[in-house]
Amino acid sequence: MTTFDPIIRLDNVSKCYLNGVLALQSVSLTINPGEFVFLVGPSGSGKSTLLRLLLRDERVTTGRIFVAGHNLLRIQPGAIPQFRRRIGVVFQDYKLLPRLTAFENVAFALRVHGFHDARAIRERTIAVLELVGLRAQADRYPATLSGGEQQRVSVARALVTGPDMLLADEPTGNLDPDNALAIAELLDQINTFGTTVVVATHNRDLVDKFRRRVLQLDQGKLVRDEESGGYTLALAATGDSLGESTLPLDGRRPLTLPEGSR
Amino acid sequence: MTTFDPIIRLDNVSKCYLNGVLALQSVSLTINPGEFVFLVGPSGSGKSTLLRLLLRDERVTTGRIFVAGHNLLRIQPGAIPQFRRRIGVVFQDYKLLPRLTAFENVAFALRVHGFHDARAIRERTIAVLELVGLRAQADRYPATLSGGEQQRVSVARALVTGPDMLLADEPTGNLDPDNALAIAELLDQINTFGTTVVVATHNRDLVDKFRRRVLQLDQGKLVRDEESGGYTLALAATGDSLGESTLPLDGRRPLTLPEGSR
Amino acid sequence: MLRFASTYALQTMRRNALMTSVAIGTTAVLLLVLSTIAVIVVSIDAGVQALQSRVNVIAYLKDGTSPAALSALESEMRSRPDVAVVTYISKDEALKRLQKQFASHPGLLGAIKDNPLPASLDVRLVHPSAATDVGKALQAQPSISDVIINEDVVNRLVTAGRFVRLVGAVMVIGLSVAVIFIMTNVSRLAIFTRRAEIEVMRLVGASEWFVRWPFVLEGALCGAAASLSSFLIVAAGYHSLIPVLRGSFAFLSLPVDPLLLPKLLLLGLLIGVGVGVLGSLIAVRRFWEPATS
Amino acid sequence: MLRFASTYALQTMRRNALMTSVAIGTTAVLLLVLSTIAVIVVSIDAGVQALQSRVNVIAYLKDGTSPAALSALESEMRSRPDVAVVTYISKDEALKRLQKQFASHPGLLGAIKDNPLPASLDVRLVHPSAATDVGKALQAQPSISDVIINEDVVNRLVTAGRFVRLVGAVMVIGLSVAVIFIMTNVSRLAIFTRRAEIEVMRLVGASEWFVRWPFVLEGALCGAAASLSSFLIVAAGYHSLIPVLRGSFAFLSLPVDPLLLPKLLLLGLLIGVGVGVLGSLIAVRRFWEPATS
Ligand SMILES: Nc1ncnc2c1ncn2[C@@H]1O[C@H](COP(=O)(O)OP(=O)(O)OP(=O)(O)O)[C@@H](O)[C@H]1O
Ligand SMILES: Nc1ncnc2c1ncn2[C@@H]1O[C@H](COP(=O)(O)OP(=O)(O)OP(=O)(O)O)[C@@H](O)[C@H]1O
Ligand SMILES: [Mg+2]
Ligand SMILES: [Mg+2]
Repeated sequence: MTTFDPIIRLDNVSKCYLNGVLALQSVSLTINPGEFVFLVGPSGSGKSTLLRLLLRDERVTTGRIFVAGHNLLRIQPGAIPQFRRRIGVVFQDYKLLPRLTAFENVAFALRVHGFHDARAIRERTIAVLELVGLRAQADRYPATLSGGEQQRVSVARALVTGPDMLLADEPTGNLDPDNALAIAELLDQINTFGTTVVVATHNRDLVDKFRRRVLQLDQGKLVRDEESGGYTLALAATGDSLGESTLPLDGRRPLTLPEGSR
Repeated sequence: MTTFDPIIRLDNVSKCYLNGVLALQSVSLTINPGEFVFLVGPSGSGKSTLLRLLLRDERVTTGRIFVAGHNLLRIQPGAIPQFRRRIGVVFQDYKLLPRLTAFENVAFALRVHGFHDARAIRERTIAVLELVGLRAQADRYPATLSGGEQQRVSVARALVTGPDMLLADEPTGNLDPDNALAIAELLDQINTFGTTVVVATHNRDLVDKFRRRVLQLDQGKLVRDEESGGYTLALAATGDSLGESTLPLDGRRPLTLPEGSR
Repeated sequence: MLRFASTYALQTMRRNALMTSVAIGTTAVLLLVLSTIAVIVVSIDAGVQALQSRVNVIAYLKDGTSPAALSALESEMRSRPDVAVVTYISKDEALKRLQKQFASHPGLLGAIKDNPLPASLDVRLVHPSAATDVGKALQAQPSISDVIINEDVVNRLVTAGRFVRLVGAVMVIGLSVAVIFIMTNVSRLAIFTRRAEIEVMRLVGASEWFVRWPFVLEGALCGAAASLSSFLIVAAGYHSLIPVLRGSFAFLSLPVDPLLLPKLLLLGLLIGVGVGVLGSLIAVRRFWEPATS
Repeated sequence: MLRFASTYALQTMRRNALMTSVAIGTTAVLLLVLSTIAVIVVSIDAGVQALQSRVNVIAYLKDGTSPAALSALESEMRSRPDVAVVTYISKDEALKRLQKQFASHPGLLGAIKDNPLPASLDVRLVHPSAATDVGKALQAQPSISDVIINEDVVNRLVTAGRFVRLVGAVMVIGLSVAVIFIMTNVSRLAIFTRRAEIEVMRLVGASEWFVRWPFVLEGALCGAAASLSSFLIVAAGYHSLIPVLRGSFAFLSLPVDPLLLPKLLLLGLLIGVGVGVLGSLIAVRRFWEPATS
């Protein structure tokens, strides 16, 4: 991989899940090294699917996909772990190891990367936990952390190895505005150090505040690719520019449930 | 329970988890039947803990707690299921049954409530799934739904039984603004039909838009109880009124990770 | 509620095929081992019993016992519960037998004249342990001159019988305990993997039995499936192997208890379904209300 | 990497005490059953072998065989590999034995004069199946008049020996298969409950072996713990029970293989650790890259 090539390139990518759901349709895009991209779109529009494809967690159904110099259709199974180690990921459902403490979960990523020196691991892990405000919770198991705390552990794990590329799926969904902003600033800061960052998010405030490149998906199609964009298209700032809402409630249908007989 | 008594009353409630974390400290509050309450506060401030106490999922450590006419310190274990059936809950981590489809998950709540008639169950379930925009996903398993879709199944399950009281823990965390608004309007609508609603949320837009009663927690203490409040205290509209951020990043400390030796 | 429980149980069994197959497979194999060993032990025990029934007491009659006294004695012996068969051996018969025994040394018995051998009663016993009693009873008869009990054989057979019984019982009981222990563990493990499910149900307001029923039904269904399939294998093996074994090892004279297979089926169902149901009950209880109890 | 793997394995074993105890308990009980039955089978087999070594061939010597010819014959027999012991029984000795046998009928042998009984060689065999061979060899000797083989006893013992061997082997092999099947299933189930964990590891970029090592170590540790504890129980039971059994069932003359216990330990470790390791390997492989394979 030369640094001038795009770090991510999708050519006409479609993804059809086993159950027949067409989650992505003919998506083409390129992302250059060092970019910071927001991925937006309504619930179920395919954001997580796109991130899963980038991590080679799922395979594309048709089309071509290149990430960090690898053709992900051709990559050898044995090369996948090595490939994934270059990517830090914040999962929408956190994916923490339940039998490891917050500290151990973060340190785990370093172990996977081949770090051995216990003191170095400890220092680095603690430093990153401190960055996400969880120094005090280091020795707690995920089950005893609040939703937002678990989310921040997941962020810490993604950051700790200093990856080339960071994929974050809704990393602030369970965070209050202040914490969300702090996490976003952390991602921004990491981006200024050269890491490519792709953030799938519903957080309108963040997208509008940071004004970075915005990719918008709708029902699996890429409907917008805007430099320095806001959460919604600049022309029409109101909600309905996003296309019709997926909920029928917008018509203010009165809530009348059929009465079930006991 | 007479309808004029508060449906929720906490007297000096503290909650200390087994690992010694003091999640709530001397919280006293009353909520009357038919109220709509937003519960806000930074990550880890005790919102989920409070909701868990209301559901008698956890027990208070000190203080007294009355919900829907029950003294939750004295309630017989055998009476708890009956008590819980009066409450609809949207969990922060959804808590869907993995081996049941979306439809079956929602119908499950009706079964638990003693509904037998398959046709009535079917109609009611489909109607509620339609309300949350998941009619098309009815026969899919949770693992094949997007984050936001799972969250809406959880909402549908909480609504379907027409509970006296609805507890929703971050019900819009994984939803885009439009869907989030639609869900909030659904909760609002249910509230107008008489259900008491308590929503723990980080969604500033929703709180500010609906202007209902706001309870604010900070580090386990109830720091605000305001009628028609906004997400932040009216006096100081900027972020820092929430107390200092839990993240040290606010000082813009440069991101320098100690280098681990491989 | 039961209808829903059965629907739910069948659904989760189908949707969680791995766990279902592991549970049924493990249980079936355990029951298979248990019933095979039970069949072997029962057969060996039956063989030893058959050998034991050949133990006899020989009573020599005084020369000149009247036929009336003889038949009175015979019928008295036959009426005893511990006596199986009574055979009269006349003096001629006794000599013939002795001659046959020494057929290879014709010179030895050539010298015998006047047949010195007494007539005798050959009394077969139901169980060798009765030998002393029967011997005493015979000795007390006026027409009996002498009683021979082959103490050595009797003792050996009694001991061997006791040994086989003991080892067999230890094996079957020990194995049953082991089988139940393992089945309970497997069902604990299976339900442990579903504690989150139980937790969700209880949070949604399901009563304890609402949660339990599907698990109990699943336990019962898996147990029944396992015991039936292990029974079919044992029955097939029994029917195809026993004739072969009886052919090759004819002298062991393996007898058949016609109720053996039905008994096995019952035992298997009892253990399979019983442990399936109880295991589920206990395991669900264990995860019920974890926060409070 | 191994250091981390062992730390991780020990940690998760401790933090997941239920699963660890179920895995160790199940394996230990299975190995306990297996080794107990193996010990029983081996002991019974040894008992039958001991009985078999008492099988003998009697060769009657022609009257007037010279002592030189006799001792040549004796030493020839002794040098055969299938012969265990050779005993000479003189004419006087033979008569004494016969008299003793008929002690209860003094009249019977009183008539005998001139001792018609021949001298004989009592040849004990290593294994009853050699009876025909040895018999033929003796028959071919000029000084032998007659050879007696107790065909019935020989056949019964050979058949019984074969039967015990067959049933024993079937039991031990069948049981080993069952034990391995169940252990594999339990480890599949245990790892199945942790597939989410494996999935997370692979998504974070762990290589296949990085994920496998902790599971393999866990399997090995559980297997070792289980086989050691089951061995200790068997060894204790063996040492406390065998003297009692040998006391009560002396005639069975249960012999002891001094290497029996070490062999058992080895077998247990082999199965316990082997299946633990292999089961983990296979089960992890099964959940590796589920999306692609
Ligand atoms: N594993 C799967 N199998 C089948 N269909 C799936 C799977 N995962 C997602 N889907 C479907 O694919 C579509 C896109 O899902 P995806 O998770 O990518 O949405 P998303 O944009 O991340 O939504 P959200 O904002 O709610 O997380 C949805 O309709 C979803 O139901
Ligand atoms: N089961 C538990 N055992 C021990 N401590 C816990 C447990 N659950 C939560 N905590 C701790 O209690 C405090 C309050 O947690 P809680 O989940 O109530 O926060 P929250 O307000 O819901 O946060 P969030 O917005 O991040 O979900 C946190 O410090 C958390 O780490
Ligand atoms: Mg998503
Ligand atoms: Mg919470």
